Amino acid sequence: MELLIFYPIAGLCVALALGVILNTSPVGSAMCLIGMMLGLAGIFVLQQAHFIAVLQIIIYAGAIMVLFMFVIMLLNLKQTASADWISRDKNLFITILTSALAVGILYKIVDIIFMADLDSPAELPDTFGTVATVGESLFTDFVLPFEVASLLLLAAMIGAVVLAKPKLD
Amino acid sequence: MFEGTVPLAHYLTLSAVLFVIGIAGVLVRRNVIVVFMSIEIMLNAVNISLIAFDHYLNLSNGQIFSFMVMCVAAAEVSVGLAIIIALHRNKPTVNLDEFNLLKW
Amino acid sequence: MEPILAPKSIDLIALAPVLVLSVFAMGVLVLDLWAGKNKTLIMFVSLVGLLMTAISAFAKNPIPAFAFTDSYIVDHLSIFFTCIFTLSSAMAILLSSDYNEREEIKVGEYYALILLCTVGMIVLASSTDMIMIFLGIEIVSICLYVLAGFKRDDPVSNEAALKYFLLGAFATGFLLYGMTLVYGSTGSTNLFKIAEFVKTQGAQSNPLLLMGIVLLIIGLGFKVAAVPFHMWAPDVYQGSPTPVTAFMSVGPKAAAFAAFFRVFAETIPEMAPAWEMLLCSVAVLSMFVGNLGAIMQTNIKRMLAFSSISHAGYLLIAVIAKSSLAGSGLLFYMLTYTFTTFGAFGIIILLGRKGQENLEIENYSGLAYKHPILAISMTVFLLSLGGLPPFAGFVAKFYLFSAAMEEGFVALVIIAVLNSAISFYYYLKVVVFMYMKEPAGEFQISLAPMTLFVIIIGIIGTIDLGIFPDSIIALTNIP
Amino acid sequence: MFLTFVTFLPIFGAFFLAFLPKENEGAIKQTALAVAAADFLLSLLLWTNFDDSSHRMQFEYNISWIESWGINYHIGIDGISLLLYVMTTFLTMICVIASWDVKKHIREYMMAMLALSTGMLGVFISLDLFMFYVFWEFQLVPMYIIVGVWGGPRRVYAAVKFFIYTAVGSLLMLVAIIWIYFHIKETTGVATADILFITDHLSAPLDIQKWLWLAFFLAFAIKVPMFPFHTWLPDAHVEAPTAGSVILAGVLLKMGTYGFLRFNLPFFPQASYDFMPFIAWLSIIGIVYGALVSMVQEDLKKLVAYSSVSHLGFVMLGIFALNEYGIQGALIQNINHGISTGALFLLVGVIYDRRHTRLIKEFGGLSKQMPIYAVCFMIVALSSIGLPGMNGFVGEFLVLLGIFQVNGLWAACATSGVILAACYILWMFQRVMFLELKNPENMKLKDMNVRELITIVPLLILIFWIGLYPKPFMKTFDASVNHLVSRVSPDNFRPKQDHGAGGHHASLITKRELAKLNQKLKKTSHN
Amino acid sequence: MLLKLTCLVPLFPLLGSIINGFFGLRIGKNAVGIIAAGSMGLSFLTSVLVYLGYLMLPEGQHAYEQVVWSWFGAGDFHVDFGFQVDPLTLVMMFVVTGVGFIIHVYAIGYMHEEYSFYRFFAYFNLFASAMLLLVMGNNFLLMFIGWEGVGCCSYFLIGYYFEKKSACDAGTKAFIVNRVGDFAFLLAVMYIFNIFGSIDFTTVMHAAPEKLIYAGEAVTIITLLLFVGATGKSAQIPLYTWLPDAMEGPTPVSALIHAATMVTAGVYMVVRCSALFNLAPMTMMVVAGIGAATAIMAATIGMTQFDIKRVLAYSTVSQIGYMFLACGVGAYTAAIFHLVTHAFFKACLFLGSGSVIHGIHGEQDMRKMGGLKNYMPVTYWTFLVSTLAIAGIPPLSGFFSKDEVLYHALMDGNIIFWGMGISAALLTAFYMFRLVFMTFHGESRVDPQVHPHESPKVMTMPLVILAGLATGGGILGIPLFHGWHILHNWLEPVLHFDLANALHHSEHMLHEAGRHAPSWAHLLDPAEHNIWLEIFLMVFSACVAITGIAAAYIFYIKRPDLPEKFTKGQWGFELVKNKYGVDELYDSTFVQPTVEGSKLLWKECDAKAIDGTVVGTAKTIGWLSKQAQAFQSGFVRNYALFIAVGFISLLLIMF
Repeated sequence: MELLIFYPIAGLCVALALGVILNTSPVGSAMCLIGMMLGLAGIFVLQQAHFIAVLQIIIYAGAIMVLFMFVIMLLNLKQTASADWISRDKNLFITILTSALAVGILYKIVDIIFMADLDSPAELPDTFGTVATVGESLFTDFVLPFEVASLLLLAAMIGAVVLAKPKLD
Repeated sequence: MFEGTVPLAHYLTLSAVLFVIGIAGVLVRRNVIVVFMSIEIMLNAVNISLIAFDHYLNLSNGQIFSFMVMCVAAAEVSVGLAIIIALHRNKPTVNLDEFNLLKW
Repeated sequence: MEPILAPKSIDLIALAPVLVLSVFAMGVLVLDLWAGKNKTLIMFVSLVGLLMTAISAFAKNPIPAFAFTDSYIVDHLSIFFTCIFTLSSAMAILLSSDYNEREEIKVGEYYALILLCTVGMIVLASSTDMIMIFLGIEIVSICLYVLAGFKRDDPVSNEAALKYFLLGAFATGFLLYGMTLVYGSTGSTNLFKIAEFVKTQGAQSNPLLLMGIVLLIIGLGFKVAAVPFHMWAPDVYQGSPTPVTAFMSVGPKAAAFAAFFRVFAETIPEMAPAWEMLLCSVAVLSMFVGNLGAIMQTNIKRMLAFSSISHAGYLLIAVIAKSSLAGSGLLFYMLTYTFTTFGAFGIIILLGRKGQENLEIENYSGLAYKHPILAISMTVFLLSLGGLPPFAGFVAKFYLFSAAMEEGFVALVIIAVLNSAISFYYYLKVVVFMYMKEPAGEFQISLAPMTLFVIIIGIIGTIDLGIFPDSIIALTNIP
Repeated sequence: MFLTFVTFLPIFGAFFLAFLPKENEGAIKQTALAVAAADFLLSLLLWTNFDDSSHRMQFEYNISWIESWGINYHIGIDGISLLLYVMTTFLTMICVIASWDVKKHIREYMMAMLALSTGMLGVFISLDLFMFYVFWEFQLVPMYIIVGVWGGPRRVYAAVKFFIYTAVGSLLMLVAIIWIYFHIKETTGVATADILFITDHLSAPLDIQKWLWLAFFLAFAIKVPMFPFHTWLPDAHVEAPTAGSVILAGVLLKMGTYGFLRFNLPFFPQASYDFMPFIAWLSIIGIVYGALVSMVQEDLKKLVAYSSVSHLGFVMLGIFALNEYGIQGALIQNINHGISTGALFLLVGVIYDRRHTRLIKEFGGLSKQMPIYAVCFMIVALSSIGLPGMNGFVGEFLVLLGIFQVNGLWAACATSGVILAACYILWMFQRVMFLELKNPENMKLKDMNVRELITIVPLLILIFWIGLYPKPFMKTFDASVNHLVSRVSPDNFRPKQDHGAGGHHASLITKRELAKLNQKLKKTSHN
Repeated sequence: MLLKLTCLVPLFPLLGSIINGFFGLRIGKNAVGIIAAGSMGLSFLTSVLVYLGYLMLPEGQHAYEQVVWSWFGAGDFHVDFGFQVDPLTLVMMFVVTGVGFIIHVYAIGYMHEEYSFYRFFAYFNLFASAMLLLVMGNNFLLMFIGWEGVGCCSYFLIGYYFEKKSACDAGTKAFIVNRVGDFAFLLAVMYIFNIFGSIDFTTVMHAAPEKLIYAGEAVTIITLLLFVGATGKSAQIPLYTWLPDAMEGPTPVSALIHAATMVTAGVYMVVRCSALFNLAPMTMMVVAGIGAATAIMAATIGMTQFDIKRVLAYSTVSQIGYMFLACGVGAYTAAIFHLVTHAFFKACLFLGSGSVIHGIHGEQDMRKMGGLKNYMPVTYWTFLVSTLAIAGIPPLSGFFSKDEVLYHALMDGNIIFWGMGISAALLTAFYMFRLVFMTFHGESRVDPQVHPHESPKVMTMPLVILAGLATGGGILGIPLFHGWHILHNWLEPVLHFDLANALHHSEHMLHEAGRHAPSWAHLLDPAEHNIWLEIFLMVFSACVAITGIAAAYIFYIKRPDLPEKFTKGQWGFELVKNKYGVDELYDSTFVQPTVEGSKLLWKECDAKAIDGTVVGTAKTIGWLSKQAQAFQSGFVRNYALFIAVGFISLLLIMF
């Protein structure tokens, strides 16, 4: 069952990811990215990380991608797409080389992954991945990161405001 | 026929594939937004590994981690997009190759 | 539904510096609403905050103390680093106050961001959990992305921010991936647990762990601008507002080195055979590329950027040597580096004015005859960076090289000293222009008091640490 | 404490100068001169209180400096450093006078000069490796500034070359110093960089000794400079202002030879022994090569610079004769070279000031126009070629005598330098001083003025004093050299029965052995 | 008591030199002259007193040493600034101070027109002082001070007319050629110290028989080196070339330095070290051979020169050759004897030539002289007397000294040496009379605008005195009656050498080394003094001299056209006239290659190879820097690419 679900979703995700980087239009890329993120949420569910799956959808697909779309619209990027890589022939060679490099890296990583002898997974309790479990450890063992993350968001907020404000006083 | 679980290695492989696609995106694209999206792909790819390891080890650290990653991603996106907007104000383009004042 | 238990170990005393500084950061933010155009008050509040942070760093006693389920540590390293961070941030703020006035950056958030960034550095230096380290790095990075682009109307500053941001995020991906793999192969994000796992399970040859280490080197190497992950540094240093450049070449770098040292030297020294080679090559490359790159530069900020790349190379030696002596050396080096770098940037700021920053080395022609004291100060800073006695840089290098030598890295030390020799060339180039060329134009220097103050601190620190380093060396000694 | 005072007096003088108004040049010069002269007189006081009969360090002062590392502020003087110390203060004084007419930035010039003096003095008194290194590198800066700011047209090139070339060498020495520091810590349990302690306790295996030796060698050989590390010297000398050249030749180069005596020999006696032929040949090449190249120079200063290479070759040869004659000769030759070459540079400076050229072909017949100058020049030139009765001879002869004890062939090769010295100096002298006064520019030249005479006359007196009665100078280092020689004697590290065996020993002939060998030779001659 | 005055002997001229040098311009020419000559006179008088003091030494003591101060030393090496007075020194002292004084007086007249009169006398006095140091020093190094000192003064004096290029060149050449000899001398001194542990003459000469093996390698090398030193100073083959050029100096200089004193220093040194030379038969052969060869070669060149002073210069070289011939055959007394008489007559000849040159306003070419005997009678007669002396006409001094040399060459040497010597004697008589005839006899070829005149008294008086000495000097060593040889008896203590004892020691040392000593018994046979042979030789050489004179008479008085006829187109003559091309040979084999080679060394080796490496390293670094810059392209994707490449490289390193 897991197999049946995993491989199609995995394939889809990879395809969508490729779609992101191969699409000429930024809006198309964004769409593909949303799709990929939703697919990943499925994979998280498959791994019983329900909480994270939900967050994935809410934060990523919901918030972050909306922000992307917003900016794309704001900047009205359609016109500039033609200047992108596909229209430039002279960079084709470099692109191929880069792709070769990427494939090389991939090959190496996968090679290493399969080098590791991984035991079969542990027996999972039912509570694995639930909001309660994750929340508990988030507010006990990982309370500090949780708090620090708030500082991070604060900093990001200030920064975004400072930079994006149309006019500084 | 489709019994059994997906081995960890396959999750990791998926993660790796997406990660490398992200890298490739950064390397070949010139549109700032798309490059940025590629980076998001990379972060997402890592999340797969994190969850897979959690699943495999029966721990929750990975989930916390991925939660933090999402936080960070959100923060980065907000700042990053703000930068892009600020940039666009001075130079209405998103082609990375045109940001080439600083070199050598 | 059972209630969530209170966290097992919440030790706010240990966390005091972070708390104090966060409060001040937010306070500054709020204060800014009423402060109006003049940011002097905000600056002073920030300075007070930093001072109190430095004091509160010593609140925890005895050390080492662990808090938050061993994810936070107060030890010698973290306290000393906290002091360095507060010092560097204070100096950055001092530099900024005049600079911002000149460049008409009248934004109170600027100070808040520096303070928040400092918080991130403290977190980074004190964390013993990879999640915390990750967050610390991200706080620092995000603040810096913004700070780098703070001159919003300046395309160069914009570009610097964009480049830094894109590459930083890219590198974050690697760092994250590395942490993930380390976590996956050791079963914990906590450094102590990882250390224990490595020690007891003998995971030295676990390929995932090894790849994780490689990725960690990339992530952290990016933050310290080590070759080949250094490419952002010259551009960003050049493009950023000068005080920010000074700031980011000291504080965040120190923080990243703290993390580097914690992760590599303290957590997985057993795996040294695996990562030693990598770090050695990165260190050697950094030294060479940094120094070679600096030689041809005509822009002084860019030159100092390359120089900081080479310094990253020297500092990596401390990580490679991984003894406690090396840790002490790292501390001492960072401290001297703080003084000298801020001093040098202080002079660079002083020489510029609105619309004409005078960043080309040619602009320094004949400085010695118009402003001999400034020229002498600059000479002292540059020579100290080069590692010439009797300035602090020499003692620091001696310290580091000694540590490496004690561990038997003779070849590395030889390469490092040869690189020092190369580095003299470009440091001297500035001296040549200052002393041995005729003035090209007029210097219109307004001796801004805060900047001068920083320069004076820099001079005192550089010379005092060079001639009477004993007290500080005693402080740096990691027990 | 007194020694500390004397050493740091100049740099405090420099600080003081910084507060004098720039415009008041007279006061600046007088203050500088007063400081330099006071320092010289005080250093003479050191000399008079120096006990010749002891090889020990005197005026020692030892307090902790960097306690955590066991590094001390340890200073002291023994016979080997005393004269160099006094010569440094002496030449500084001379140089201040010689720089009286510097036009540009006189205050900064004097400050650099005084700072340089402290740096050099520090090198000679440091008894802690760390401290030694600090001074060793520190004095580069003022010298660099002096050459770079007040030098000739290619001053920047020369200054940078000087700085970096010397820095490269000394940095490797730093590596060796650190190594020794840890080695001592490991073997004796004492963390210290004290030179005396290290001298007594350093015992590195031979192969490591050799590496360390080479590291020190490089630093000092560049400084000396030995062939083939000499190419910075002509550039630096040519471009440096007169006083800079004098100091450079008179003191800075001596730091190299001093280093050999203070470190290479006592630290690594065995390596020194093994490297003896290597050094000897390098020195001999230096002597001959320096002389030959000097002969065809067109620039007066360059000629003198190359002659320095030749002269310093003698010094090095003497040091590595590893016997009393050689080392004493080398030490006195050190002083001689400082005096003679210093005087030569001063004299070249005199005509450079008047004509702003140093090309030999621009001159000719000067002795008609400037008779006093010609006489001074003649005396100095003859001293430089080692005419007996003048200072150069005493040193050269002892050096040659020393090396003759070791190997007659080396001595013969080195002695040929005596001939070549006469060639280049006399030929130069002839072209500058003799022949017809043709160049109209030279016809209005004025003879030396009183100030110039004041700078040169003390050196002339020393030339004859050392030449005729060097005892007061030589007895200062007698005891120290004896001690040093006994330390590097091969008996210390080679078992006695080893003597005479092994190919290496064939080249090391003591006097007693020579008598035996004489007989052996005799046998063969009758076959 | 009187011996305590020893140190004053060289001091007076030194003081004179210093006074003249510093104040010469102010005190006027007369005072300068008086001080200069006076200091020499005082020095001479002191020498006399020292001599008296020496005579008062107790029986059996032959030398007096006076250490003035300890010069320098290191370890067990030690050298004093000390003087010694022994018979040999006394002879030399008298020659130097006596002849020196006379020439000083002469020079007052000769140099009177010179502007830098004072300079001349400062150098001149300094020279005398150095020469005295040379002969009075009690050790090798002190001798070396004098040795170099005289060379140095000679350099100054040759280059006295420093505006003339030829004079400067000649001076430099003299100095450098001398230095070549000094080089060997120094090595010899070092070798001596190596063996004896001392360089004092007394110690070394006394210990020589015990420490050195007869004909051993060490002593051979030492003596050869010493001899090379001597050839430099005494202008022998192969280092004689500087002396003829040295005639660029004023004539009194030539007389004092390049005839009477300095050039004989080599002979003095060999005699001084006779104890060493006696042990080295091979060196002795070399010394004699070189001496004889030089004598004959210089004589041949002398026959072909037209410059009056050059002829005399070659004559000097030739005569010193005689002295070395004498040394080489062990006849040290004869060498010294000839040295002394040569000092007299050659000084007289030079001064005479100076008088001639003075009289015809600086002309030196003999082809532009002739018939001068009427204009300058005193000069002529004194010159003639000295010429007869040098030619070996009895009973003038030269006759006795030269015959003694020839006699010993035959008796102690071999017939070849004698043959060479006697041929040289023939040539001497010929070219000296050629000189006299061309200068004083025959038609006057003087430039009609010049009116030859006799020199003033101050110049002619010295001529007369010297001519007198040249005439009567032979009395020092009339050989016919054994035991009457004053000089021989006088020098006996210095030259006494017990060959038997030396051989005994050598045998002993060889024995200890386990070697058989060769048979040296034949060496111990005493050579008998064959008075009839000597008388025969005397008569024979007198005849030879007369033959030479007669030939000269025929060639230059009777048939002045003959020389032209004989020499025209003869390549041999051209060769000799060009001094056998030795100067050119040296120039092309030593001087040019050295200069050219040095230029090459400088331009190619130093500037390109060595400095090129240094600068090249710097340039390479600069080039690398440029390359490194190229990577910094400013494109974000390139930077990212670097990270990716770094990633894969690290992975590849790791795995």
